[in-house]
Amino acid sequence: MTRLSPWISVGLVLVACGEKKGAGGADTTATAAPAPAAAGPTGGGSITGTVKFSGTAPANPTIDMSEEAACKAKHSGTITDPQVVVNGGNLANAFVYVKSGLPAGATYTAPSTPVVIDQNGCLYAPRVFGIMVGQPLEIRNSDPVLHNIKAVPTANRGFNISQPTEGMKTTRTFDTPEVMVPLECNVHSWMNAHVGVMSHPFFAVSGENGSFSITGLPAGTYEIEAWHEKLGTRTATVTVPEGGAGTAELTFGPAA
Amino acid sequence: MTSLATPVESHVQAHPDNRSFIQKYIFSTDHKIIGIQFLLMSLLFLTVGGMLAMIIRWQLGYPNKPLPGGTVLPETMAPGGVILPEFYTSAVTMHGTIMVFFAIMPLLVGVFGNFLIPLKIGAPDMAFPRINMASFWVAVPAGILMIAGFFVEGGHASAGWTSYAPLSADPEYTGVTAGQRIWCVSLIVLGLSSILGSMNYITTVINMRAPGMTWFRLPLSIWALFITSILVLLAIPILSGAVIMLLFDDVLGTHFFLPAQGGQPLLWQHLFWFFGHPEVYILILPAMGFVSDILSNGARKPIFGYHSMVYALIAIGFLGWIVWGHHMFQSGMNPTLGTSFMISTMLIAVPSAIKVFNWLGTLWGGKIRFHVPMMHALAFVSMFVIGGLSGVFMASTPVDIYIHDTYFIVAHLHYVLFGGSLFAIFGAVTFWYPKMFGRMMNPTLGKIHFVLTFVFYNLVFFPMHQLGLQGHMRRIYDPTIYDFLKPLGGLNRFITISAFLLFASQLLFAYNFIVSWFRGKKAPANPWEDTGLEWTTPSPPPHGNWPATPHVHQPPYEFNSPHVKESDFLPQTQSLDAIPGRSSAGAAH
Amino acid sequence: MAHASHALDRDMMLPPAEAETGSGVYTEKLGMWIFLLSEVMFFTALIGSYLILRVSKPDGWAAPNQILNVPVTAVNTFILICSSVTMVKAYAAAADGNQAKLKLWLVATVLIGATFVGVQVFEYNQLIHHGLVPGGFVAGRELAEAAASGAAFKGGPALPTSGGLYGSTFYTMTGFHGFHVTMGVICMIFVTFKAFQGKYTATDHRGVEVIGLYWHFVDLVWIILFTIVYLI
Amino acid sequence: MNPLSWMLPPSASTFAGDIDRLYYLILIITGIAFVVVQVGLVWFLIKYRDRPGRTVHYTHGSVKAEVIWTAVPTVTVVIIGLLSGRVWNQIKGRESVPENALPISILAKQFEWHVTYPGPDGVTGGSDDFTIRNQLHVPVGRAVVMSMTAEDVIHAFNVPAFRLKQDVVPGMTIRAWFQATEPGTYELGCAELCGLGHYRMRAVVTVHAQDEYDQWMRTARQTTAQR
Repeated sequence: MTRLSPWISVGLVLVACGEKKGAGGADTTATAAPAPAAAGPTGGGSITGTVKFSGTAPANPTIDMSEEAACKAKHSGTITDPQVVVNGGNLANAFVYVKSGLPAGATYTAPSTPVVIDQNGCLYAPRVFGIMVGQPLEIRNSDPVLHNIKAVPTANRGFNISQPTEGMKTTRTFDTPEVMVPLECNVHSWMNAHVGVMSHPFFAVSGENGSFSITGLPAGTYEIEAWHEKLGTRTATVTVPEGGAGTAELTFGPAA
Repeated sequence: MTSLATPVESHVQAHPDNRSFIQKYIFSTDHKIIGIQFLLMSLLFLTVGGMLAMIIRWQLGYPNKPLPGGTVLPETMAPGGVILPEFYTSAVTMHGTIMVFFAIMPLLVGVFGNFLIPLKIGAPDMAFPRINMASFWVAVPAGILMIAGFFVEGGHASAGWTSYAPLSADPEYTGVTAGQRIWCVSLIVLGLSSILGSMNYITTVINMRAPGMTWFRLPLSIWALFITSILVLLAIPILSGAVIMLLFDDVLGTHFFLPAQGGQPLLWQHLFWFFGHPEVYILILPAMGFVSDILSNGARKPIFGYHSMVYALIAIGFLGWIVWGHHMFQSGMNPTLGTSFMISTMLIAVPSAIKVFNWLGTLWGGKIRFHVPMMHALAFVSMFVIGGLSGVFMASTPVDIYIHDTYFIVAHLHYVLFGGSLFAIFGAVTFWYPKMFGRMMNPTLGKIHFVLTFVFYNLVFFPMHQLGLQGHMRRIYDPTIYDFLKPLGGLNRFITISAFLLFASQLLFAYNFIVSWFRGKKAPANPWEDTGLEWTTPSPPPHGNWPATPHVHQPPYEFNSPHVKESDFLPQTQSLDAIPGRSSAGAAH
Repeated sequence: MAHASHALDRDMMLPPAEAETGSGVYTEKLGMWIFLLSEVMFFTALIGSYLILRVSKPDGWAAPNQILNVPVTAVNTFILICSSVTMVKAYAAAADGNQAKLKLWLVATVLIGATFVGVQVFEYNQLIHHGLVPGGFVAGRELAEAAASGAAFKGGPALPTSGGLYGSTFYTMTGFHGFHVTMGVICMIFVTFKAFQGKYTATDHRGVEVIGLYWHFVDLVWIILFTIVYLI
Repeated sequence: MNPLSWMLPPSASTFAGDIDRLYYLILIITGIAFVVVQVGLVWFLIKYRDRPGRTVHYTHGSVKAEVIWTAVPTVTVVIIGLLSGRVWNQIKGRESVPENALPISILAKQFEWHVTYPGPDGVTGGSDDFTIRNQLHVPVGRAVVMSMTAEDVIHAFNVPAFRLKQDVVPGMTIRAWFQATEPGTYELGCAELCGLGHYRMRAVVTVHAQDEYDQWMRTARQTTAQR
């Protein structure tokens, strides 16, 4: 963990500098879907696209971190909660996944490489991400303060674990597909993250520039859905040729 | 009561013993074996509870430092040896639960209720030997369950030993699902064991006293156990009912203590403390009884004010039912109720004071022998005074506002439960050890153990008063979070070091206990030159206790009676008429 | 001082060993009385909680007959009282040494007790069908719909919007009473077997008297429960 | 601060005087009892130890002594009880809240304090209220009455410097009041085990001079309105 944290800190400082610049922590680009580990059908096809936001983005709430000096020191200026991150009309932190269209009965094996969520500067990084059923979720604490991470799923079994010291790691898994499982910290109520639990590896999260890419798909016509924590969902239908790329553009408006 | 010139031949009680090993030592109906079984089980739990205390102390003294040897604990408790907050709250919960329900309570009631009642009242066994056996074998699965809870997913119950709802009633609040349910089931099962046991004790004391053993010839230990059994009988079902409702809230989705549909969190507290305050006296009354027996023996004098001692016991047993609200002064209960509970609580100090002064009166003008049980009994008196006096602070509602839920309370309750009950237990175990096992414990080791325990005990718990006065809250994982507690770090570390030394000192007791069992000096029938009935039969007593029903002629504490010159004690079975040239006049009290 | 030469010859309903005068009743009977005190406290906890919850939230309860079928339970109450009568008859027969009647009345008590439990199971079934479970009204079932509509229901006022406390207290109290009756029936079957073996005589019929005490206690609890749960 | 002191730490509310006085009174009374009993015990142990030639004073008790040591503790605790009852009613009595107390509402949840201040209308419950997390700001010298409730489990509002502690229970709204006497910052902690983060349930109480408080209130209203 310690190897990563300087970079994450840098990322956080960047975020803090410009309110609309960063998407929080290590969420640099779209989280790459894990390489499919056999079983269900895969292919050379892909879906790429952009998640857009039309209209004026709502202001993100500020966070008063004065009580956590150690966290506050990792930021500068006014700290905001990056709920809606829009860069030039492109929306970051939307979870995009194949909702339907995969062959019936296809099953995919989860990779054993863990997905990492870090608690750094009293924010979650990444803030939105996907994981496969059975894939380990490694929870890290890079802050010298207590965080507890509480999953409040509806279909899965919840957990509520604490990490009182810096550098702690804990691993958990989910056993049922669920979009999305909210993660929260009871000590710092501003801390929120969301994880999409998938039975297949075809999902992505839009990056800073709103782009996403889902690879390894067999040819076919798919319904994809983009989920955003504040703005709801958008769906699109995409046809993917064998070995080619389908494209999609999903546009959110201001929250109703 | 008639005085009998010679011991009367009555029907034979002790029969030839041709039981198999299992009948004799495992599924035994003999009250003495059941008492020893309870003793071994609760000493085991005392050790577990003590280890949990070490975990708690380590975290408070050295927050977030790896526990020495803590790496053996699983990752869900202490990754890398660093104790997790959820494991800390679990440890706090289980330290309380195990010490109260599985160590102190069975040590006082299960062990000595079983062992002493028939032996001291002159009965061959309990009224219901098979129910007695059942009460032990029901407690065993309860204990196994309680230990098993540590190893289930989500960890053990972590809502405190008081299990305040809603924290305990909905797994969402703690993340503990199975552990809390196991806690509930285990306590319900243990409650059944306690009810069976106390029903047995009460029936035995009422119906099975030997001829001549009138109510006011009962030793105070038996009076105390009798009153305690009544408290157990009436209080435990309240706990069972409350815990069942708590379990239903969690498992069946009922709403007793969950406010969403009109349930009341405070209802749990009322039920729990309606049970809980009598429970507090369950944990101290027998200790008072044993100490009275031992003090009188050590001082070689009759107990001072026997009758007022009995009435004080009864008064405490009665008043114990109307003071439960003093645990709830700051709970949001109607403040007017607070005032009435304060008055009743203040009044309960009176019988306690009577007992203390009577113990001092017993020592006054005596000829004090400092044997190991006596040392523990004296420590009990001294420590109980501190625990009792510190209770006055929290009985005063305004002062309680400040010290409620602080370490002052922790200090107070440990002065009563460790300084009080546990010293009495050490005293009672050493006092009746020869009768239980037929061998003496090593007195030198016993004295070293006593001194170390007494010193380290006070070094651990006395400074806790100061912690509390500075506002140190209970059950907090890391006090350094608060600026006003930061200056207390040194004191916390001092307490932690003392606590580890206190724990280490107990190894001496364990060693003495185990080794004496096999290697100890053979015990005579009456090693302490005591007057009680149990000392008139061999150590250990045979199945059936006496060849013939003993007849009682004397009050319980006739030491240095002017009616005998040959020795300084007059056994309860001794008729003055049997001594040439003596009359019974004057001895009857 | 009474000397018993042989344990089997003496009246077992006297104290078992030579002793100081105790309660004046034989040990098993005394033990049962003491045990029943404990039971009183158990039901005090349940009933007391019910009363506290009900008094502090008066709108959380349905009127009699809205949810619970009082006529059926009234009949069931009568059935249980009858079993107390047959129990008394069995005891009288035992004291008279009338073996035939003892067996008859014991069997009758077992059957009537079992009937009571059966009717209670039937009642639970009906209630669950209508939508009352320990957690309250089951969404989508009759009672939940009626409560949600806010309209007058079955000749009474509107049902409480949440049936949580109602279901909680009803099932817990009647359930534990039913559990006690069931335990009583099981013990009664055991006693009946012993009666058929001729173990109870005019001089020693402790088992019959002791189980009778328990049985009357359970009856008494039911009369209290019937009053406070069904009638008010 | 000497950690081994029997003195109470510095106080900052009007309750402290009465509570501290009672505490010291009880400390003196119990201190005397403590010394008398412990010294008596040790003295007896030395004086009446088993040694050759000692004869035992055989007695079963003394009614006179019993009466004395029943009466003295009874009178003492009744006096303490009466004194306490008066102070208790002034602090926690339902009628004790001063008329002009400043209303604030507090929501406790795992593991935070949400403090809601009244808007310009001066009462809580309106739409102009604003809420700040883990910060309680009050003016000095004015009574503050808090309506407290909890979202999930039982918590306890505990400001040692104010000598005030009050459980906060879900499903109940409990009122408690205090009047700060010294400007400064103090710590508010949870005193009732509320879960794994119990020890972290900490907030800062700032007692301002009245004009400073008004200034703070204006700023806070503006910044929270912007959110």
